[in-house]
Amino acid sequence: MDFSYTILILLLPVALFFIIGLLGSKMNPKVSGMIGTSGLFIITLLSYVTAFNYFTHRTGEVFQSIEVFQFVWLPFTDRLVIHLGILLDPLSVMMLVVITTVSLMVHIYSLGYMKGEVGFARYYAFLSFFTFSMLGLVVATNIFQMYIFWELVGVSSYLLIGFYYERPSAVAAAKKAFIVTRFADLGFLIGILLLSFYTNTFDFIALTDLNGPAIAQSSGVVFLGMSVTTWAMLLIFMGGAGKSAMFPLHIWLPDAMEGPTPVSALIHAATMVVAGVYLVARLFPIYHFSAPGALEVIAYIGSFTSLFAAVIACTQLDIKRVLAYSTLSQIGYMMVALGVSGYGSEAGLGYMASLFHLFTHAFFKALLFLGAGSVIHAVHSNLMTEMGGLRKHMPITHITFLVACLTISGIPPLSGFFSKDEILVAAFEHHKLIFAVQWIVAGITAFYMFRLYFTIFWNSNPQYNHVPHESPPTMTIPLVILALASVFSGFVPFHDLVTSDGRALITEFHWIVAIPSVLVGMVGISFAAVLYYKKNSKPETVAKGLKAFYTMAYQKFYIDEVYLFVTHKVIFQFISRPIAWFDRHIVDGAMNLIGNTTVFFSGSIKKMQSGQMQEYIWYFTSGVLLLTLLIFYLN
Amino acid sequence: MNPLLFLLIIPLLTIVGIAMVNDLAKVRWVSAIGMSAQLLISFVLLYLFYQQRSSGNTDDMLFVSTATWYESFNIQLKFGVDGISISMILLTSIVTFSGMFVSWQVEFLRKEFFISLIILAGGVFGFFISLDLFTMFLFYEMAVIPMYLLIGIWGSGPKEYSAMKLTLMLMGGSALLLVGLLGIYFNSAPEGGKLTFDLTEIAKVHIPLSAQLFFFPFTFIGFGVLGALFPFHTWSPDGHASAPTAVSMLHAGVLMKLGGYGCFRVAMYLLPEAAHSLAWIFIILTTISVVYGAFGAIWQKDLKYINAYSSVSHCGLVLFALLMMNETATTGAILQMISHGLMTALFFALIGMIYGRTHTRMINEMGGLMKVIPFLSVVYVIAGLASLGLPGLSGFVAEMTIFVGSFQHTDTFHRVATILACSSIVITAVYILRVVGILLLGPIKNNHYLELQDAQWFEKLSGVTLVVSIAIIGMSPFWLSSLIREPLNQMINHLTN
Amino acid sequence: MNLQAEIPLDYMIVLSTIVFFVGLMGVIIRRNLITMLMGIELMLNAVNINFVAFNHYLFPHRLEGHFFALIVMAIAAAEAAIAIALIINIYRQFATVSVDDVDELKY
Amino acid sequence: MTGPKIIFFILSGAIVVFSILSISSRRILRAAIFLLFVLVAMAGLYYMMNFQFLAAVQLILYAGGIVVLIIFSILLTSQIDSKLDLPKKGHLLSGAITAIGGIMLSAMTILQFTFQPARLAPVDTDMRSIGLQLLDTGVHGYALPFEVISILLLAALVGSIFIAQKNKT
Repeated sequence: MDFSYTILILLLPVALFFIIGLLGSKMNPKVSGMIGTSGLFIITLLSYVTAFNYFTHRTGEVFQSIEVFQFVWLPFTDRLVIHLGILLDPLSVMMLVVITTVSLMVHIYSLGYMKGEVGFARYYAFLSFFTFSMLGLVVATNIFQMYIFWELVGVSSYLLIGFYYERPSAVAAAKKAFIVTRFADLGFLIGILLLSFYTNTFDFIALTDLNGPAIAQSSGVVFLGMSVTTWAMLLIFMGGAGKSAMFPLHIWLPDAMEGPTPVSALIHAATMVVAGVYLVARLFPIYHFSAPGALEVIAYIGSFTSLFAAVIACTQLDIKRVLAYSTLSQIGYMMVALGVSGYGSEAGLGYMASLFHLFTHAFFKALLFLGAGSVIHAVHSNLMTEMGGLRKHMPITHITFLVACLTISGIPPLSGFFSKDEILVAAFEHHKLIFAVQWIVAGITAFYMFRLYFTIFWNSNPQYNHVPHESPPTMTIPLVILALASVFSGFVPFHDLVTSDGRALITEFHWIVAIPSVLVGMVGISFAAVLYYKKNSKPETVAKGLKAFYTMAYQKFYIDEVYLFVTHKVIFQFISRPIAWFDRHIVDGAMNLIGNTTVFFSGSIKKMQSGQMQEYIWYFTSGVLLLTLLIFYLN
Repeated sequence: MNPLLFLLIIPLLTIVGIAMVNDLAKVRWVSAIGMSAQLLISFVLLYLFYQQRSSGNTDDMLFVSTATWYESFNIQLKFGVDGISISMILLTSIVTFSGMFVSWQVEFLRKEFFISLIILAGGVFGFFISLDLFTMFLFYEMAVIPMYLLIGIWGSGPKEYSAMKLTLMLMGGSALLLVGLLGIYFNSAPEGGKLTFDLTEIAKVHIPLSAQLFFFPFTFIGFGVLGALFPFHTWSPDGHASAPTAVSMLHAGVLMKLGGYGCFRVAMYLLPEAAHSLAWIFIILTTISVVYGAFGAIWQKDLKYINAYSSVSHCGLVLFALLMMNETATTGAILQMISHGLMTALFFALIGMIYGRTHTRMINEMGGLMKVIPFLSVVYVIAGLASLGLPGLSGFVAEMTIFVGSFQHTDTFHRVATILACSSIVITAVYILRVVGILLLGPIKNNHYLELQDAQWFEKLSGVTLVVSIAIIGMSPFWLSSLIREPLNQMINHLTN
Repeated sequence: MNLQAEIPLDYMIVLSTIVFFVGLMGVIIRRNLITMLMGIELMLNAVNINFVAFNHYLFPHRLEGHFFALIVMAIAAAEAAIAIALIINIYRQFATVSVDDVDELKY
Repeated sequence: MTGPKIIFFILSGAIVVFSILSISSRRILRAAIFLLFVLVAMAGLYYMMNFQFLAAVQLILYAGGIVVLIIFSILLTSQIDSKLDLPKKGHLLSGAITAIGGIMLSAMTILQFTFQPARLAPVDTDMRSIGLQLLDTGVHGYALPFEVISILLLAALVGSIFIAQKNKT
């Protein structure tokens, strides 16, 4: 099967970026939007074709990894060479489909949402750039190519969060997002350096080869009680945790909601933030065979993040922030699934479940964000306290939002049920405590999602400045498409397609897990219904009852403040400022001291050069006399 | 005729041309034509170089020509280039070319300004093509001296102080350097015979270890001062802050590279054993440079100071990589020199243009420039992204090559140093984004800024030249990397054996 | 008149030495340009005494010292003329002839 | 004590005393007059040594020309009744030490050395032989120095006029 056309999937978006970016200011904004959207439509078609061809042409039982092409980009040493190329395997093909689909929806949606904004062309250029970077990331043939696109994704995220660059809060959020992920990428980079040094390759196929240098000939070097491979994998996970906003590197994601809402849907819900999951999945064999310790860490961090974020989500008032924390929580699920997974056939259930959840989550989370965008578009506010009773004004948004909420709550037979259920099964088989946590989180998820849903669409009807109206079709069509995807994507035979070792795996339905998880979801929903269906004082009562805890959660457990303290107080005030002072006064002072000493001494010697002839005459004559005395009388 | 000589003849002709032209408006055209010719010659040189190589010429140095200059001390005018020098020449001509256009609007003593600028550039070209230590030193001084006039006369702020400081510190450095060079000279024939300044000849003899150990610090620090080695870097913030735009560009973009180039070509290449045994001291110093410069940049308020400290950090990385003494890291160091040369020149050019409009360099007083001068702001963002190592721009290529290269050492000392140096990429991101955030984004702080004009054609030309160069290196680094790597194999062998 | 018998050459030369150093001291201690000029005249004259005395005592068959003294006088005249022109000019510029007050070009 | 000796001591005494007075007097006009006395006494000394022409030139040129010039310039630049500043103590001391030390050193050197007086017959020093030698271009002729010095004088005069003239354009 010839896949050489896949190069267009990478070349088209970058071409779009340059066309719209360079010529955008000269053309009609609508034209640039249409160019971007239609270009992306072609890309989406191409990825579907690729996916279809790939999944229908398996050789034997196992899906092979295909390196469509690769060329040398930059050689480092004889063996360490950065290639650029395209790698097709079930994982990357699945990601291609997810990214292009969501991206296309967002492109179409933005035609309506961003209409009339200043910098419309710039917006589409950035979107193309992001799509390019994200696609390049998932088809990377080697870890360094991935790092390259990883950074590009970070920058495009920075550009898009800071799209409203005249808003100081947007600028600050963009900066925070970039710097936090950059810090994480430092770990990623060092991890890459370590891993590549001991394995002498960047290539994914060589790295994940079960007989390859990373797994079979794993280095025995031990550093601080852990093998070097474990260190490397932990550091690489740090990079993943940064992008996927795992605790404690999660602080940038809620702030990133300053960007335009479609951007949040695309980048900060469906695609970029799952890059960390993708990274771990990509290197999963190494984690599993050479660094099981790191995998444990991933499971715990994922589990903790999902609980932590879910609790915070219950208290937030900004609807986009609620969704952001919900994203954190869901990515936590994915990480947990990877962390508890084994390798090969049935043991690899967690791996499959994680990616399955990634797949379904992309659709329903994008749907939630786009729905929220639609609401914000109508109400011109992000705060749920200023909303209510919108079901009458915006029927399509209402229905699709409800579908998404049901999906994320794990109500059968929507897609979220299947993927979440498999994660819970994997956790149940591996570690009971983690299972328990995830089970509770499922309940909390249902609660806060329906809290959001009821407050927006039911509850009391506040005074609107102007009557909210349904969004234009460019916005509602993507909503409907995504709603359909959320409903039906659960029936995709995922276990046949994307598995840890490329072989199909047989999943059984575990009633013992499924029933309690549905039940806890129901409980969460009904709890939310009681509190938020009509306006009443019960929420305040509950909040008062849990006063300290509520405040802590509302303040996001003060993690931001800790970071602010570390960066502003410690790094800026106690490192940077003294260094600046030290440099100006000590180092430069030393140099000036040398100069000043010279000036001082020359100043005192200068007096001899008085400019008065008589003194010179005197020096001259007494010198002559002294010389005479010395030469003729004293030798 | 040796094509290298054109690199010296063209600046000379340009100077004569400028001196003869009386109309001040034509002066800049004459210099622009001269520097364009220089740029062209550099590319022709690159072409000829490839041609020679493909026709099977495997000499270390190409286009070698020798003329005895002073018989009794065996001083020669010896020119020749290899891949490294060619790439440095390309860098120099690109930066000079755009520097010329940045100074398009210099009004005060325009003729003299351009003449000094071209003398400076000529000195740099001469330095890079020289193979004789004495000639090298001569051209080095020729490049440093006009700097004093350029800063002292056309500078801003406390220009006399800065010019004096810069010149004195560099002169102090070159005093050390002279001691080192003479030390090498007088040990260049340990078994008797004729003493020589010839670089390639000296490389063949084995200088006694005691002499190496004694003279290596002199030579290394001598060049290191120019390469902003901690703690001899303090001329850089003051000097850059006072210098006129084009001079900052040339100085940070090219002249500081003389330091790194000299450290490698002279200090380490000629004194390899001393380089090995003393490397640890300088690795510590350069690691400090890298981190310290980056932290120092965070707290600055003046755009030029920020950039000067960032230069300290980046140039520290150059020396750091050189001291790793393996092929990859050294390739990275040269790449970093070129990359930093281009992007810092771009930075200074932009700062100059912004200063020319807002008449302040304090970031706190500016804001929201993206809205009023979008071209300059976008280019500034690109330069910033290059500086913080965005893939696709040159900084990434250089930094990654350095890090991978320096990671090839397995001992803890090198590892720790490397990881510390790596951490600078985060700090760089912090200060770059801080500046971008305050300066370009956000609301407009001063209503006068609403009337600012965006870039004029010559500013666009100079900015685009640099951006395109940065992007070309960043997107297809292979050719440059292989060009640099080509002579390194032999040189690194010489260093390690 | 036979001076050589009466007065030894040493007397003459010691006399000229005394006059020379007195003139030198005048140049050193005085701050007035004119007095300094007078000190210089004294020194020139002391030299003249030497020329003449050596001519008379040691080389009476030639007149070299004599002519040299003549030339010195001519130069002294020229020097005095120029010095006084300068002094007058300085006085016009600075309204003083004291060297302490004329330090425009100092440092 | 013979006549010439007495005259010599009188003359040399006058020279020393008046020269010291001329540099130590605080009235500048007086200093000039003392200088005049020194110069006149010196002319006497030349006369004693049989150089009548030189003595005459000394009188005419120095006493008649330079001193007058100096007096004119004094009158142009100074108040008649103003006194010169007292020299600074440091200057006075250092000057005196140098002068006395110099005199002692030189005198010591001179007195240790014994001169060998010439036994040759002296030449005539009348106007005629002087004039002939001045214009002679032969071995002992001084035509060249004479011309050079006259050019120098001319140049000095032109120069001093140029320097001292009032309005330079």
